[in-house]
Amino acid sequence: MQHWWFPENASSYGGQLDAMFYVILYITGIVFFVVEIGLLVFVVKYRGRPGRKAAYIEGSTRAEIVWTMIPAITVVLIALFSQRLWSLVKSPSQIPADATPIAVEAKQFEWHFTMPGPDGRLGTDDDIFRKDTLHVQVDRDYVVELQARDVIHSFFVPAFRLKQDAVPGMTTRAWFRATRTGTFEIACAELCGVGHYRMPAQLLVQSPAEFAAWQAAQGQ
Amino acid sequence: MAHAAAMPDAAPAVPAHQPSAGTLGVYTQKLGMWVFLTSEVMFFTALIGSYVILRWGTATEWPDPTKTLAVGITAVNTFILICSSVSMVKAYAAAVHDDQPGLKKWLLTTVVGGATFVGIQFMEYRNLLHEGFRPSSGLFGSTFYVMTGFHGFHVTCGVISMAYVTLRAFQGKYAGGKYEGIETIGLYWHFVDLVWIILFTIVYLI
Amino acid sequence: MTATTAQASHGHAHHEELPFIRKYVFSSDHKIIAIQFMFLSLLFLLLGGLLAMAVRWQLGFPGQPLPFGRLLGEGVAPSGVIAPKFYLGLVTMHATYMIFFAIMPLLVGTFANYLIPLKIGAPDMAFPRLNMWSFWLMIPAGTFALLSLYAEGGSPAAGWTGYAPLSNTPVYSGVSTGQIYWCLGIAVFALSSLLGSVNYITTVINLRAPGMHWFRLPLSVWALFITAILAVLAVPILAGAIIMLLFDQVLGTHFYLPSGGGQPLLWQHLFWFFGHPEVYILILPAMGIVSDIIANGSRKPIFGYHSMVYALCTIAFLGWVVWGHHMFQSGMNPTLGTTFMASTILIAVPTAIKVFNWMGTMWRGNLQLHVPMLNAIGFVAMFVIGGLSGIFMASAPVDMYIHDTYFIVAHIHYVLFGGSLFAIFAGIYFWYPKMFGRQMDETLGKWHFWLTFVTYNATFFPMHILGVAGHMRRIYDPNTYEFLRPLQSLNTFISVSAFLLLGSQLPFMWNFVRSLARPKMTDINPWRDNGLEWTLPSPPPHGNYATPPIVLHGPYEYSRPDTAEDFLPQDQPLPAHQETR
Amino acid sequence: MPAAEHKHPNYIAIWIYLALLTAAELTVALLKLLPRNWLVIALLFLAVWKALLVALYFMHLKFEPRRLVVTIIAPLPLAVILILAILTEFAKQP
Repeated sequence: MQHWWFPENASSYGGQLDAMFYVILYITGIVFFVVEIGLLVFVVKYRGRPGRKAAYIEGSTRAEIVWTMIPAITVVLIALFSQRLWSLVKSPSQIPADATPIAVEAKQFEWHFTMPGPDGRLGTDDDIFRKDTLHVQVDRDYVVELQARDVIHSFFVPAFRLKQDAVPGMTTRAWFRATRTGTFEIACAELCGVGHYRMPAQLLVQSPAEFAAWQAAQGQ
Repeated sequence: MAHAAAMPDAAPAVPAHQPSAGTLGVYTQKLGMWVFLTSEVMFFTALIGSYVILRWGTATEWPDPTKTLAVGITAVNTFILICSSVSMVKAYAAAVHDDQPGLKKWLLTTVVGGATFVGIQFMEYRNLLHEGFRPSSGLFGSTFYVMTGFHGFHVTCGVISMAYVTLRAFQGKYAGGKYEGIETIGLYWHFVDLVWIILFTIVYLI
Repeated sequence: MTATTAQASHGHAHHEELPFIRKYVFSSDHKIIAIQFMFLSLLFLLLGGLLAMAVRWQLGFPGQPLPFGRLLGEGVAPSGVIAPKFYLGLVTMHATYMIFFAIMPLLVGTFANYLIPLKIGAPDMAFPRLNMWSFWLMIPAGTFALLSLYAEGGSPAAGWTGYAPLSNTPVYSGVSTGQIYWCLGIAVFALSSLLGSVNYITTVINLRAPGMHWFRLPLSVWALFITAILAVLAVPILAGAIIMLLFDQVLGTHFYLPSGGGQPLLWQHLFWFFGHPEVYILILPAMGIVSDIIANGSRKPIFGYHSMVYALCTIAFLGWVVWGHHMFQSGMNPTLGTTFMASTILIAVPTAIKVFNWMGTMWRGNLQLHVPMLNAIGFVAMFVIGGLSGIFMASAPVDMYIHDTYFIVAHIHYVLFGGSLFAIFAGIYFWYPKMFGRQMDETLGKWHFWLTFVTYNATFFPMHILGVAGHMRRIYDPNTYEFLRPLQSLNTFISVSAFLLLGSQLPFMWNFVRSLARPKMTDINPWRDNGLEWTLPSPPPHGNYATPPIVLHGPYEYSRPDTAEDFLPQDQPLPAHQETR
Repeated sequence: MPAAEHKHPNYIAIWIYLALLTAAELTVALLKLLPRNWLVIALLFLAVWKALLVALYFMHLKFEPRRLVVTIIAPLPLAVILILAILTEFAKQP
């Protein structure tokens, strides 16, 4: 049963995104129960009986102002909080300046990862290329530079709550910081053709020691 | 046919050939045409908007249209279309004043003008294709053919409808000051002219 | 109330008997056209439903041969097992049929055509022959749509949203002619929908009966009028966009192809600029129909008529400036995303007004729980869920996780099935007596409603959970992913519920067909409704009103304290000549 | 019917007006009399001027009831919003 809900979070901002989800869930949950129970009560209480006449009520400005203002204030608050988080996860200015770049090229139906070597920069001789496997170090900022070779794909890491489309002809960016080690799955979330369903990749989050060992092993 | 007085007790005595008006103050055919034209505006927005975005929103190189396209002959064509718009309003004025010979004369002029425009555009396409400028010739070719092609399609539809209206005019269907049909088709005709004015500038000259 | 006789001695309705083909086939009578639209779109609804069953079979029982699957042919379903490419075709065509050929023609083609002239007291549409064309264009459009399903090289496999460059590059999708037919079908559909909408707008503006002021229009007419405005402005954008998509395939243009300098995101922008107003095209008429039925079923005036109208207008206006919320994760400019998030989330306000006003209408009413009313209440109950789940998506950061998962599949089905389709059922049960002069069976109707309501929720509610667990949409076999494997039992449950949901439509189909052969009813106003259409015989004659009715008050004068009956048709005078509204 | 319905402006004068504007456009464009940006602005200005003449006099919007004119103009901002929003979108790309 525990798998029937969010996968356990593993990124720095995932917790905040989940919290936002729960805030909206509670608010909408209250509205849901108010409306559904209200409907049920009305159906039982005011069900038609012969000889009875309904009350002739054309409306109530006061009631309508109440149920305009309450949702209005609520959604504006939701929008304000969302805006802060949205900027945190997607705004280019929020991408940590010292984040390590990773080049991701999506093609039908593979992920091509180019990770920097020990120098932390892409486009140098020590770049490490992997198909369908991405190695990162825990507690370190990474910026993913996404490109697509053929059609639109979407880089989806459920455990990080991260999703970003890769669009042919342009480079899109997304950043993350893993907060715990382990192996996570990367999925394609945008319909990309007949093999869309079989485009998984592995994301290995390693401790600094393990990661350094792995990186060193590549240089040989 | 339309009974659209707003008040139950205020139906004015409407003269025989005066169309009745609804909330917006125009008779039904004209209103329908205007509603249709707003949708045409949105259709050309999709085509022209894509052109604007692809040309100025992205950093791709764009060839100088005056070098590829025959601006001279198209300028003449533009003038022909404007002339046919003028003859269209003259036909409308003739219909209002029940000037039947004038109506027929001006309608015929309009049809000939429109057909000439389509003919010249057809020749232009033939030359361009012959020179190797095709819809597949980059974004310039793509946008050029789609915009002018759909405009030409609209003119062709206009010419066919105008020919039908002219036929009816010769049958005397617009006698007695019944100008509604003429005015309504005229609106479409002028709209097509208006679109061409914009297209000529942004496709051929800029 | 007086029934207008079919034979008019003078006035508008001097229509001589037309030959059968002009009366029932190439008819320009809005009522016949509406019924033609209804039959055609109900067929597409059934077909779309069957495709969904095949989709659910694959998800519920991956890799198992589909019952009767061998009939589909070895090319698409080897040994009866649905092939991945055919699966995508099923997904794409299910949505295409449902949205463009079932729900939209049911709401707009059927109810706008049927109700607008009758409810405003007009003899017919403003342009009856254009109206006929609007229906007959649906035949080539539908034919193209059907052809694309079994086209050579496979059915379109890029989803109903047809994102380029997958949709316009056969090398990437493996589909060629199917996608071209798809484009043609939608382009012709756009023309049909345009002709209809021009007609509806002109009719409402110019052909209202004397006394039918704007604020005496029933909310169904208001909603259909605003819908038509949305369609007139949005559908041409789709037409333009889809023509460019078509030319990318057949003429070698490069609008959406990055290889030639084009922009894949341009397609998404154009598509959703149409697509979001389209969402409201699919729900506003439902809201209008439900408003009329809830007022009738509650025997009460609609709560806050004016704010209901303003809410409709606000939703329609906001619908134009929110399209980007479909593209939050597309790589769009995040600042632009913020703007779209703000405008999107504001839509919750007018929507909330509508929901609470419906509840306000039921409050202290005298609820007649007949089948149309049950479906209307079902609409409110289900639409609320669809509306609330929309807030999750409107919040862009939360959307980052649930975007393109089953959460959005649940959302769209709560809005389109729980919303639009329940309203369509309500409308069909409600106006069937007017359309055919015969009442549908009430018991079968109740069975249909309750079975549908239960199986519908069993099918779509668990999809929220799939979405929260990260289950992507449009995947052929979720078991390729480790984290989705535990969800298989839930998927199987959903599939079984979906099959039962289809089965629950059998009472409706039987009821619909069987009732056509029931004896004619004599009561011309079985629901004791105030609408002008109920003053006419059932079915109303060609030309509707012998003389234009005079409208004396608004449409929701139910249970007035100063009248003996609990309703007062719009052409009946108010007691003591009071002027209202 | 209001008398304004059938008011006929001098159509020939507008025809000459349009012809002159077209000639002005061609001169400006072909002789490249202005720097590129100003050229574009001038040409657009002339095109809108001509389009307005057609709409106001040939389609007689000038003589129509104001509420019809407002209704027709109302959707135009949508077209502008669409184009501007997409332009901002792509503007950020290199």
